[in-house]
Amino acid sequence: MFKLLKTVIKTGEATKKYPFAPLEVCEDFRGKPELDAEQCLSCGACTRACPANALIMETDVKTGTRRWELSMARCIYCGRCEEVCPTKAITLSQNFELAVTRKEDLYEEAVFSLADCCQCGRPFVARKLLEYVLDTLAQSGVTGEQLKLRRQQLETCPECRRSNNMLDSENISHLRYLEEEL
Amino acid sequence: MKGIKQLVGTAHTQTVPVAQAPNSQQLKDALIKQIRRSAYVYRVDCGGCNGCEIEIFAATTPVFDTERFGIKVVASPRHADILLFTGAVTRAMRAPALRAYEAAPDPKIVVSYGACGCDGGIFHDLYCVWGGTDKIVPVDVYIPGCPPTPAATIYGFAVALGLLDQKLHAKTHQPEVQKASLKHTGIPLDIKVMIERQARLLAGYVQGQRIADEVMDVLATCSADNVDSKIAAYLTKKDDPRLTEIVNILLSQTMEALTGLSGCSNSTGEKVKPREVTADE
Amino acid sequence: MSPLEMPASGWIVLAVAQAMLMLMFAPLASGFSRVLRAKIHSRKGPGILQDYRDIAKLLRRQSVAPSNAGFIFWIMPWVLIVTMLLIGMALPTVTQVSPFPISGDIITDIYLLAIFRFFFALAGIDSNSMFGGLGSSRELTLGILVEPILILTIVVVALAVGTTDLGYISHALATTPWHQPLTIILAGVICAFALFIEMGKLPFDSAEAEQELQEGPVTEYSGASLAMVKLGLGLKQLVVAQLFLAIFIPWGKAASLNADGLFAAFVILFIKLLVVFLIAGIAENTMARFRFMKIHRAIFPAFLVAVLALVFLIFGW
Amino acid sequence: MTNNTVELYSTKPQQGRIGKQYVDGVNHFFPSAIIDEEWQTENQVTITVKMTALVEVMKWLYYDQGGWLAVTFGNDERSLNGHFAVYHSLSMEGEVKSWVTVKVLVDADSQEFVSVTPTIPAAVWGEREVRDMYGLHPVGLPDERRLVLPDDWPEDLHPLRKDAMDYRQRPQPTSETETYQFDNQLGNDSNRIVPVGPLHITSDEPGHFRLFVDGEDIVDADYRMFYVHRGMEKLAETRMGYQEVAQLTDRVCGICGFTHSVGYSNTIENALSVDVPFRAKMIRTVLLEVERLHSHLLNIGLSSHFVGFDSGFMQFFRVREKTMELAELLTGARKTYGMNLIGGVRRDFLKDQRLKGIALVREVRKTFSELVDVLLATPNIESRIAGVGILAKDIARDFSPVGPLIRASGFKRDARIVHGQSLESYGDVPFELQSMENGDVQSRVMVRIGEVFDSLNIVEYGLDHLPAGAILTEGFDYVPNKFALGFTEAPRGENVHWSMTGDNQKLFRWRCRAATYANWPTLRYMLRGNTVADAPLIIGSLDPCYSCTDRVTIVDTKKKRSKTIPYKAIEQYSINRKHSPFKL
Repeated sequence: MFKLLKTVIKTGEATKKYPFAPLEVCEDFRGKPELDAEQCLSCGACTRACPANALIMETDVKTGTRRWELSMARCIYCGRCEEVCPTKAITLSQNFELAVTRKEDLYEEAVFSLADCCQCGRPFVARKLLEYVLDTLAQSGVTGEQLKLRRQQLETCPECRRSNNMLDSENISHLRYLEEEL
Repeated sequence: MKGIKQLVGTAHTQTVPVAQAPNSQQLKDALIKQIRRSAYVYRVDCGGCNGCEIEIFAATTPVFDTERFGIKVVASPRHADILLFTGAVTRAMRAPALRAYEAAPDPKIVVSYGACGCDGGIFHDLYCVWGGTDKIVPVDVYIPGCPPTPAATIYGFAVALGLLDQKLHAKTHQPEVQKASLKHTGIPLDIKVMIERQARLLAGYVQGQRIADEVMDVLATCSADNVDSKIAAYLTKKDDPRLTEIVNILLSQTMEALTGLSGCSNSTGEKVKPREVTADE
Repeated sequence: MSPLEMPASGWIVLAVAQAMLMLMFAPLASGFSRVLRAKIHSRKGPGILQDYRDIAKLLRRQSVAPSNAGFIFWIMPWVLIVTMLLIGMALPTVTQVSPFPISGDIITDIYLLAIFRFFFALAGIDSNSMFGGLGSSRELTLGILVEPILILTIVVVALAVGTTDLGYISHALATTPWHQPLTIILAGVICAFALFIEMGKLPFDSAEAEQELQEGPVTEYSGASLAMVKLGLGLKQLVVAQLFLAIFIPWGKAASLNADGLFAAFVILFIKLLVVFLIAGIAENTMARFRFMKIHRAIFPAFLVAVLALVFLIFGW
Repeated sequence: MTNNTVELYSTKPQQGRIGKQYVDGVNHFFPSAIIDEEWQTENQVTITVKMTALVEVMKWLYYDQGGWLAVTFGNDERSLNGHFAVYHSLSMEGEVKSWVTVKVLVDADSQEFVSVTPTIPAAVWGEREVRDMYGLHPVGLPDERRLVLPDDWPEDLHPLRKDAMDYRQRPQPTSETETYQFDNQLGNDSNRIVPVGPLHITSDEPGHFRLFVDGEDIVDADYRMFYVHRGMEKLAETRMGYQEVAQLTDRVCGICGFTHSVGYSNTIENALSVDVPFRAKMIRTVLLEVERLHSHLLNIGLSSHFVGFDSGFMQFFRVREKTMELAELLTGARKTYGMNLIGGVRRDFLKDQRLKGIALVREVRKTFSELVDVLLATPNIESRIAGVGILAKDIARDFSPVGPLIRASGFKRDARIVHGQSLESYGDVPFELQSMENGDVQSRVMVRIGEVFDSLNIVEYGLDHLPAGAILTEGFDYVPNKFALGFTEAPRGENVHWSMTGDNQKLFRWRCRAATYANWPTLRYMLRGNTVADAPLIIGSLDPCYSCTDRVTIVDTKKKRSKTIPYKAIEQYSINRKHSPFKL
């Protein structure tokens, strides 16, 4: 028992000051996920990767918006979203002081507008996603006419594209077989 | 059946939270004033993975010591002022949890602890789980985390007792700029992608990304002749053998990709037992 | 004055006053134990006033009782406090003679302690848990083991001095030179040991319902009655400690009823108590609990020594 | 027969076929018993045997060849081969260390299979669970009680059948009250029943036990588990992809979650023979030991708490916090490290982590050794833990328990040593197997103390000798219906996982057997003949991780017959763990 007392006296008081003084957490602590809405493309990679379904994304064609929502309540702070995000728009911060009295305060959302199809005018893809793809193309060296063409293709919704291909007659040579005969 | 609502036929059900007395809020406010400096907490474990339990523990032990605020974990709901619910409320734990809730004297503060308690966490929609504390009892304070650290726990108690105000508030982002900026435009796209990918394989998604960014920042400022010197400068500044190794691999592969000819190919999946880098302290 | 006639009003006032003071300071004592405990845990721990806060809060909380609780359950907290107050009034704590000799007889006090234990055990049975019987039996067993030692040692002293009145014993030991020092010292040591067990400190058991420990019957109580029980337990520690001090460390007490004498005595008493609780606290926090089956092995030797004291007394050493 | 006789007939073990002689042995002694033989890795083989030969084959492998039953589980393979299947995985620890999984096909119509429990008691929980989850009937199983599913679950609904139900379906409860029958094997009705209850303030999780006592002595004990069955195995094969499950397994248990996620990752890596980089292996090894550190410190602390030495408890927790700091430094979280991906790990250790980490380890080693001296020098400790809760060798042999529990009973079982070559980097780190002979609580505590020092050394060594290269392998394909075992030595003993890949980028089946699941069944034998006062200490000495018990299990905190009021169990618990509840 004297050994114990010795240790006790040597140790003194082990208690941390927190909350009266801020608490040091390590550099890469996995705390509250912070969204950088400017960088987010609403591509949905995070919503697919999230093991707990804490991240959801829903597209509203009427208002032409796409809504991204994070539920801090359900989040398990694993950082998979950060790992899969192509633009590093979401990162886990050092903030751990998340307790709330109203559950609503645990939700964080972001609204992104959709781009309309250049033909039928129906919204079909997140504008930022579209722009990002085009910028990437530009950076990878696609320029001028090519880029314009690509933009036009990308701004067409799948339905329209399909119908285009159906009616795309100039690529079809009706007389090909005849010519082969001759 | 009490507390159970049918969804489709007899096959699918969900729970109905216990109703609260109309004046309960005033009573609770009064209670909070009484228990500011002396709060008895009773843990109700509704099916936690016990990560939460262990952290609650850690919060009561020397390093965090909740007792200095007069917060004491008691072993009987009869003594409780605060009920601390952990776990996603499994099917078998629902009834006992409700019994504990009713055993505690009114008014009482209910705290929902951890991702599972707050909203069922990763288990939210399983067949043997009701999905969170507030599915069975009215909750006053939510402490998210998986598990919440002892510090987060203390903060949560402080919020529950009205000693600190909550920092988190519902937030809606409305990005004006409908254009995400590209990073490292100075680097050819395929090289950039290659570097980022390799960096992740070498050092993981956090440090790897950081290293990739730093390296590319350096590269962006380089011309063909002074690359080596600048990189060397960067590495000496950092003075980390592991970092040096990673950066060298990245560079050699960059050279490979640029020139086509294979530099010192220190490919990632090598099966020869590699030498050991020892931390030089 | 003979113990049987009603003492003067001044003494009555003093007796009531000191009992009330003990009641007031009981939470301070238990609070002190908690602080000490925390320090030995290397924790910051609660303030020394924490038990006041706890009790104040509990008094305002709703009191719920188990459905099957009888009247014993309800009167137990009162019995705890009243018995202890009676002893408290009798103890010559700050004066050389007992201010309230009617309950100042040693035999009476030992029986008051027994009543305390009896009701506590009874309440345990009344709570009709499966453990009630088991626990009570253990409690009473411990009583059987400890009380003889207590009685023996105190009787030895009583014989040595020639009276069973606390006041006179204490007065005699304080003023007259000891005729049988060895006997009295021996008795004192053993009495201290027995009273330490009575205080219910580890390793024989723990008095406080500290966060990890739960007193059986206390678990049943809630709100105000829980506060009373806590108070009662704290009070008992204080009283038992002073019982020892009054008999064996009787020095530094006021000879008559004058203010400054009383004050000085009060200060000295306070220091004595501090020391006692310090020792008790260190003891209880630095060892593991005795295995109940083996507890008699720890206690029986003490009994033998007590007998030895009696022998010494007879030989007049 | 002895192991030597194996040599007589066994062909020379082929290259990359460790444990071939076991298969040959079966072929030799039970001709034409084996229908099919399939090698997953060089030391993992699965043999499909005829139902009629099952018991004999198992008996031979288990008792004659030094096999230990690691896990028993079912699988609904009707979509693959028209049958259900029951697997018994054995860890062969004879002179050749390997894994042999014995598989029997169960007819889809009769749905009956032969129970091996009468011969090998260790299989009891596994077979009871197969009964619950697949509705297969184990013929000859002595204990027909429900194990995993809650009492109010419909009789005829078997969650893990592929055609049973949606994983989200929550059927109507069938009863309001708990209906589990506790059984008293040795005593009679005159014994008082003592629910040792759960919700104890310092035990990481509640547990529910029924002690049948005579006076102060425990005649027999029974327990109800799986109050926290949530259906993770179903979840893993429905909502989640492979990588998500790695995060799920982190939450099998809050204390030793990382070992589970390593175990799971290994199953897939073994099944698809993915090459995990050496550095990743070493990082996993280090973290496994970090986890062992905090878990053992917790348990040693608890043991001192259970004997009333709270100062010791608090002091050990003080040290434990350092190990939590270490975990945070290395993984970014104090618990649920979330470090595993299939093919490697998610974070690297740079110079900063290594230096700080090593410093922390040295600090912990110093303080811990001081505290051990304190603990052993504390009055009464010895008398409280020595000779208490003895686990007899024969019981241990029959029930295949794992971890410090069995090492304290004189068996040299430790996956890190026995199967060390195929377990992360354990082949390369310096440490020895801790074991004691007495099998009492004291031995368990001493074994844990020894292992804490080992872990400290391993962590320091690992941080100091991290191999170069990558930490993650990518770009492999998920081939359908490949399966393999994965195993780790968790603080409580060996965790065994088994998974089979599916054809939809999801698991077809994932089975997780946590250490405590293997240890529980021996508890009743350890409790018998001790006093109620020691029950919590004994239960604690098993280091029960209730949530480990079948991935997610908590034992009902306040479960008892309906007439008792909710918090009774707690009160009774506290009363009985104290010597005199009424003492002042």
